[in-house]
Amino acid sequence: MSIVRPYGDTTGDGMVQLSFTLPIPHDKRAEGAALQLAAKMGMDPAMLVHAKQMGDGFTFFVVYGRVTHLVDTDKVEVVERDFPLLSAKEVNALVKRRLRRKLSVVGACIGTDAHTVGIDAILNVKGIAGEKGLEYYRELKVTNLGAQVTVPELVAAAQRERADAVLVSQVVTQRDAHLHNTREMSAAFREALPADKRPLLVVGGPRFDESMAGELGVDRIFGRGTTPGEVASYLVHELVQS
Amino acid sequence: MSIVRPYGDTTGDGMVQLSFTLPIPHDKRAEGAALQLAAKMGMDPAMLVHAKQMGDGFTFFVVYGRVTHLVDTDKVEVVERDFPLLSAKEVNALVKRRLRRKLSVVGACIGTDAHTVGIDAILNVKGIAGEKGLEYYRELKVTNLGAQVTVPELVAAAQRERADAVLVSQVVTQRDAHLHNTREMSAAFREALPADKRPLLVVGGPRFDESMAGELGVDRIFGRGTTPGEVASYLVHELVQS
Amino acid sequence: MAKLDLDPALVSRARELARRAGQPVVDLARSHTTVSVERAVLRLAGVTGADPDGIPWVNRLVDAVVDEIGLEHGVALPVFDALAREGLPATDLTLLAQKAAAGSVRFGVPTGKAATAARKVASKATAVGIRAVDRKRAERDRLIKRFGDPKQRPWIYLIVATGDIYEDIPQAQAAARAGADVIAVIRSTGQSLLDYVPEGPTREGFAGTYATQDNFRLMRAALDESSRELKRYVRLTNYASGLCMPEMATLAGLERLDMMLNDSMYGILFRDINPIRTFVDQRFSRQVHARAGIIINTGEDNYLTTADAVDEAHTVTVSQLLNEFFAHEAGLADWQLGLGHAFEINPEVPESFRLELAHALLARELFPDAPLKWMPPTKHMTGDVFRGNLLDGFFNLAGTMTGQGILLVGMMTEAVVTPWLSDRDIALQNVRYVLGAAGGLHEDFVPAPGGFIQQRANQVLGEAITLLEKIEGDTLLQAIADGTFGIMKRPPDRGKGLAGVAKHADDYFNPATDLLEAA
Amino acid sequence: MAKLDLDPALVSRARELARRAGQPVVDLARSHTTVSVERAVLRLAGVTGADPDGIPWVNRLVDAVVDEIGLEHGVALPVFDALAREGLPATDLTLLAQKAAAGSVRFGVPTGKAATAARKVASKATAVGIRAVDRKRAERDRLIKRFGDPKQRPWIYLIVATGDIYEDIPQAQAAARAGADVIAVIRSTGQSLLDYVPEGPTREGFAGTYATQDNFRLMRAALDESSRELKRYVRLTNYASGLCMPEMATLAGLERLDMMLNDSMYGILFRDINPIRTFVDQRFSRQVHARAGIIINTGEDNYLTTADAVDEAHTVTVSQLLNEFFAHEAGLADWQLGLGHAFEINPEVPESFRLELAHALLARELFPDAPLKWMPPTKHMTGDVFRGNLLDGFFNLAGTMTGQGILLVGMMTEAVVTPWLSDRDIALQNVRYVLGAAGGLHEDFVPAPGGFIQQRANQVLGEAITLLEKIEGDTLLQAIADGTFGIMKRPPDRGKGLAGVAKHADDYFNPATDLLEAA
Ligand code: B12
Ligand code: B12
Ligand SMILES: Cc1ncc(COP(=O)(O)O)c(C=O)c1O
Ligand SMILES: Cc1ncc(COP(=O)(O)O)c(C=O)c1O
Repeated sequence: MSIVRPYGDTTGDGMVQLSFTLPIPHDKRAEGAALQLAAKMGMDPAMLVHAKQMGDGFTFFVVYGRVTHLVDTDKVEVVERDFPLLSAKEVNALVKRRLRRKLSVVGACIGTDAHTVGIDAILNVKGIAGEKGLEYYRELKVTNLGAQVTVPELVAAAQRERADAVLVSQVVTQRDAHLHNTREMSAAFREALPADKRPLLVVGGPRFDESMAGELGVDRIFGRGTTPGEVASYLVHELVQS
Repeated sequence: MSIVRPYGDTTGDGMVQLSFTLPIPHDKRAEGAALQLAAKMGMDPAMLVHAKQMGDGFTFFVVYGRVTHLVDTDKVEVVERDFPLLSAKEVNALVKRRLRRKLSVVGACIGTDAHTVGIDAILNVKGIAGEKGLEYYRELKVTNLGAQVTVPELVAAAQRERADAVLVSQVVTQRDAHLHNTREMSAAFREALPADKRPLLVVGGPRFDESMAGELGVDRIFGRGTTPGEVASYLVHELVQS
Repeated sequence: MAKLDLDPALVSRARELARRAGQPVVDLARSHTTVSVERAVLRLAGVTGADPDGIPWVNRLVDAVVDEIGLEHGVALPVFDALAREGLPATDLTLLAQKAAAGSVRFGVPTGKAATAARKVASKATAVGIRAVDRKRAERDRLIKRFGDPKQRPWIYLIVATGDIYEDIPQAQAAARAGADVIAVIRSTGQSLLDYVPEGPTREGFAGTYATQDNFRLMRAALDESSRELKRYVRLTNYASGLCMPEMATLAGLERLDMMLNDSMYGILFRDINPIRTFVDQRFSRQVHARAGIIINTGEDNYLTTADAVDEAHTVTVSQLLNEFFAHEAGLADWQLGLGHAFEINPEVPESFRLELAHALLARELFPDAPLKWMPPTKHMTGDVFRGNLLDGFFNLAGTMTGQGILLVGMMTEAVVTPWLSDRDIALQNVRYVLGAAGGLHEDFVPAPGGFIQQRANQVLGEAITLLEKIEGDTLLQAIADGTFGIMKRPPDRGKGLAGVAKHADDYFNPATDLLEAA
Repeated sequence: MAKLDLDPALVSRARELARRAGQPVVDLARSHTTVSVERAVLRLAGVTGADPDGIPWVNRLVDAVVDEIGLEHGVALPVFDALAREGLPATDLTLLAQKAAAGSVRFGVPTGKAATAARKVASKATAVGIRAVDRKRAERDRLIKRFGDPKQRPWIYLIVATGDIYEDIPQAQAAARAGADVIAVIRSTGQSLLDYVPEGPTREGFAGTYATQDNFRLMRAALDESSRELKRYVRLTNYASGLCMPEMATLAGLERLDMMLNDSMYGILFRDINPIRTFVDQRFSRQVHARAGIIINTGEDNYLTTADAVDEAHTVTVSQLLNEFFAHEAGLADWQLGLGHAFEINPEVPESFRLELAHALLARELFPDAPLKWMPPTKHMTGDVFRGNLLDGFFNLAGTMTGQGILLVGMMTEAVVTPWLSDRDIALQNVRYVLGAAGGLHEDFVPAPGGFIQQRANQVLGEAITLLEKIEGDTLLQAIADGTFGIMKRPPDRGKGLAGVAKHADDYFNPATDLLEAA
């Protein structure tokens, strides 16, 4: 069945929970305004179950109700994994056999973002979720530049290390910082290197939309909960097998 | 300013929080389906921040994002209080002077609903939120039938007590029980009594939509947080002053 | 592990007062019967099914007897006498009911040999039913042995309430998988006032699912499946409450339900059922529960939804003592006493959490061997679901810190809807966190000697004793009429179902009671 | 109130080891200066404002001096010598900076009489700045007297982080009204690596608002308004951290900020700032804080976001002891030591809450007179905001049960966004509930003698002592290079800002340090 609806406690009931603040003080009109928004979002009927004024001019609302929209799971667009998941052994074997040299990976957290836990989870031996990071792979040469790396530093390091792939992490997303930084990075690589010399550009972080790769000028985006194995498999698929 | 948007942390950012369950197991497609729903609700961009499978075939999602809808506070329709709020003293004085007899009120919780706390809060001397209930008003004669009253019993009691107003409470709303019961009640009064003999029909309960009075065939609906004073003032306004 | 420094003499005095206040009610129950008690007897004797309008044959049969000769003799004698006269075997009791409904059977009270014969067949037939209950109890014991009990206390108790047994089942199984030890299927709002038990699997309840024998069976089978899968016996609960309390208990025994909501006063106070009807029904239902190895859950938590949880805390204690007395009198053992109490203090009250701890510990120490049923906040839950989940967390914490036996899991949407699938999942996650992270905290919880918690607990006990003294003087029926519990005033000559009560005639005969009391 | 049964001899030994491990770093700090220390001196001496590109005149002036004669003499002597040569009064120091930037002033190190004269004027000018700081401190004391301190402990500490000072202000005021005792304005992600302090009111930060003197002043004025309205002095916090640590401390003193995040190692570990640069800057900034009556907040909580909160709990203790030593050495009193720690144990760990209690109590008993800063869960917060609010509730509970001094309020959206207005409101409601409902629970919290909590606390203390012994042998700089804290490896010859460090020449002169140390 490709058409589904949200489920509260009965198939097809369409129930959802919504909360938000409006920049108006709390009164009946504000409650009506909240219900207006819920209606515009497709909730019918919508029950306003909580309203609380905050400070002088804001009110927080909680609304429960049924949405009229249908979800068509056949029409969902997702970036599905289009490469096989390989073990570390298989990755090493493939690189050794086909590339005949180590595959060079340069990683960094660019801009003023200092969140290294995510990129370290992918790169460091320690890894994450029981999987070892890329440094553990014998046939991968990993250069982890750490955090707060500027784009020119990154491009220079990529050239110095003859990077096959550049892995960039972005965790801070306020005011779309991650998008700005990614665009700046991909543009710099385009400028510095001809297409055939350009390393594979990969970005990751918990709040990326994986379908935006094209728009951001990178080859691939990895989101929440990525594991090192997925990344290694992808690199081999792109750089060694095809 | 009549146009507002939801407020996360910056004026105009339009941010809201949404949660719901879809009846599908958790995978990338399910996450895409969740985002599809968010998009249909007008969230753009929408961030899927949490997904958790429950049992075999359900997944719970939390989504944050910006809604594109505008809220026009000028277009909000609310049932505003269209009568003055009176003190108990004023109510008593008006009834005494104009009606020259006690005003008879019959209250009940109908159907199988046994939630009496709400109607008792309006009727009993004890009251609620620091206001005494209608029994405290010298010029009101209150008959509280309690809960689980059938519609025929209620109509009979209203006739026996020569009710000027009938106050009905409905708290259980699952499968729209409150709406069914209210419709049944108003139809029964229409059937039993000619229009000019019919008492004022008032319903109340925490999950009513106050704008549905016409649809349900009653004169007025009172929602969450109603106080006895509001009800008394309304009764006097409708039955004594006009 | 006594943390409250309660005076044992005071505790004994409280129990003795409860016994004295309760005894007249027991005497009343022993000398009366009700239509539902009689129907329960017929169910044990093997009457099943319903007429085409859905009215059970037990109702038709009892009604036919009552119409002709009244209720005061009990139905067993006239029914088995008629059966003999019709030349039917005891296994054809349902056929007799159908004939009676069609008006083709006459009833009378047999005497002499006919009476002796009827009594004998009646006892035999009823014993078949009771043996069925015994077999279910043994089966439960076996399954518990095989699958095991929950690893932790408190047991985690979750409700499902969709109104549709076929939505309830997958939700219950999902809940069990997510950690529920006990599943309660909430009943439709209307059911407790029905003077019959609906038949068949049902899909149309309001805010709850009809309790029927088929629904019991379907859900128990589903949970047996879950028990096998989870290697943990998942218990099932329903309600022996309302006008059909004795029959519900009987059906629960026959379908291996494991717990039943069964309070001595809930129906009186919150369903406006006649007090005498309730006390009579209650005694019979508890005798069945005792026999069936079912744990009862009492309903003191409800008082705190209409009365203030601080001011009226002692009424909970009084009611627990009364429920304990009635339960023991009916043959229930301490391990079957899921006495109720609740986390219902207004969260705005200063030190409200410590007051909750004091109240919960008081119950714990007064009833050390009972698996207390700890109920979550409901009254002070609002549409603010974020706050709601927090309150539920503190409720869970109080539960583990004070060693409660059965934890009814609170839902963040308490003030909004009957629980959604996701609400239950979030609630269970909350429980798992609290029990996992602070399951041993009770070791470090030592109420300061003479401090806030000890003082409060002793104060509540003192108030309970004062109230019990008053009740003993005035009678319990008068106390109920006065609004002592939950501020609901219920006089003994009012309320629903009084018509279905009769004082025993001298020749009253009830083979089920005889068998249950003989054990 | 000792609940852990710590051995006083071990506690003394831990302190002594921290002193010995820290002393070489203090010696390093006493014998070096940095560009930011020198700029701070000039700020105290009255240089204000920035060039048209937004580069502060203090930077232009220090850069000019360094270009010509290097940093090792300090800038006070050459600058005040040049001022004299230009015939300008001390009040025209900013004018001198402008001239220097234009290249029209030469700098040298004066000797003899010129040096004596320059020293005298420099000291006088700097003293004006220090007196301004003193006046602000006195003003704070007056306002606290007038409006009062928060009624409860812990103080409730909330962050605002919109990036726009004009959105921050109403949000901070709303938070204060809803119960916040301390407002922290989070800085834009980039700021700590800027080697200058931006100027003016700002609206364009990322995930935080730039710390500028004007933003300090605007927010302090807004909170003064709130204090008046609320009859409770609302404190303001910012960061003396990053490459401009000494200047931030100075501006905080001049604008009456009340607390500053100021850690001895945070910049090294989490901003990759050079260790020596950091330790030098740190000592100066703490001397200013001591003078200004500012409470510092250290950053041990951060270690637990990169390292495991159970395995590395003792590194927090070690760092607290080091921070304490450095703070005392710089003149800070115990009441100014908001030593940091956090509720960061994986909530899935069995008995995680009791482990948190053990760690929190250990800090409490090791530093009985310090207003410990208790930080909320962040690492194990997920997009499940319902669970998040629950965890924050248990964090609040641990805070009140263990007597923490400053409670940084956790947000349910921790894993999602910088806090929304509503998140803060929900979080404060959470705090209010917990402090209101369980504020006295610490009285009944008595870790079982020799039980889980006492054992754990003593184990962490033992591990801390072992680690301190190792650090004392290896040197602290080596320990940092080895990744001892937060698993971040930071060698002393690497990291940002090393170029801005110089070893004192024999004629090094710093009037501010002299005045601050004289007190
Ligand atoms: C740890 C942490 C810190 C630590 C960072 C230590 C360090 N060395 O990394 C410290 C304490 C220093 C810190 C500081 C700050 N933080 Co911080 N921090 C966090 C926290 C708690 C956890 C992040 C984390 O480690 N996650 C665990 C890792 C394993 O997950 P991950 O990053 O998602 O990575 C996975 C995937 O995304 C993916 N991935 C990530 N990168 C990449 C790259 C590639 C190539 C690939 C293939 C995959 C991949 O794979 C990883 C493994 O599965 C989050 C809140 C939270 N609970 O999420 C806030 C959070 C990220 N921080 C935040 C902020 C604002 C800050 C500050 C700016 C606050 C301030 N103004 O002072 C500072 C400054 C930091 C800066 N300049 O960047 C915000 C960001 C808000 C936003 N959405 O913009 C958050 C969300 C907290 C909040 N709600 O305010 N922080
Ligand atoms: C107390 C309570 C009970 C008590 C009722 C005791 C009694 N004598 O009233 C007991 C324990 C008996 C009970 C039982 C049940 N309850 Co109940 N109960 C509640 C609870 C906790 C509080 C309701 C309350 O008292 N509110 C306080 C009063 C003052 O507020 P109020 O009713 O909104 O009234 C105000 C206004 O609405 C208005 N108002 C109300 N009526 C009227 C009438 C007029 C004329 C006017 C002018 C104004 C007015 O003025 C009042 C004062 O401001 C709610 C959960 C919650 N926190 O809301 C669940 C709740 C209402 N119960 C619920 C259910 C399902 C049941 C049961 C059916 C469960 C079961 N199957 O066993 C049973 C059976 C009850 C039945 N047959 O109706 C659901 C209803 C779900 C739904 N939306 O349909 C709720 C929401 C809980 C839940 N989430 O499941 N319950
Ligand atoms: C003891 C007891 N019995 C019965 C019920 C439910 O009643 P009913 O199914 O009769 O509406 C409750 C309500 O929670 C209860 O606590
Ligand atoms: C001690 C300390 N200093 C500074 C910061 C923030 O650093 P910055 O503003 O340098 O990014 C933190 C982070 O929370 C901290 O804990």
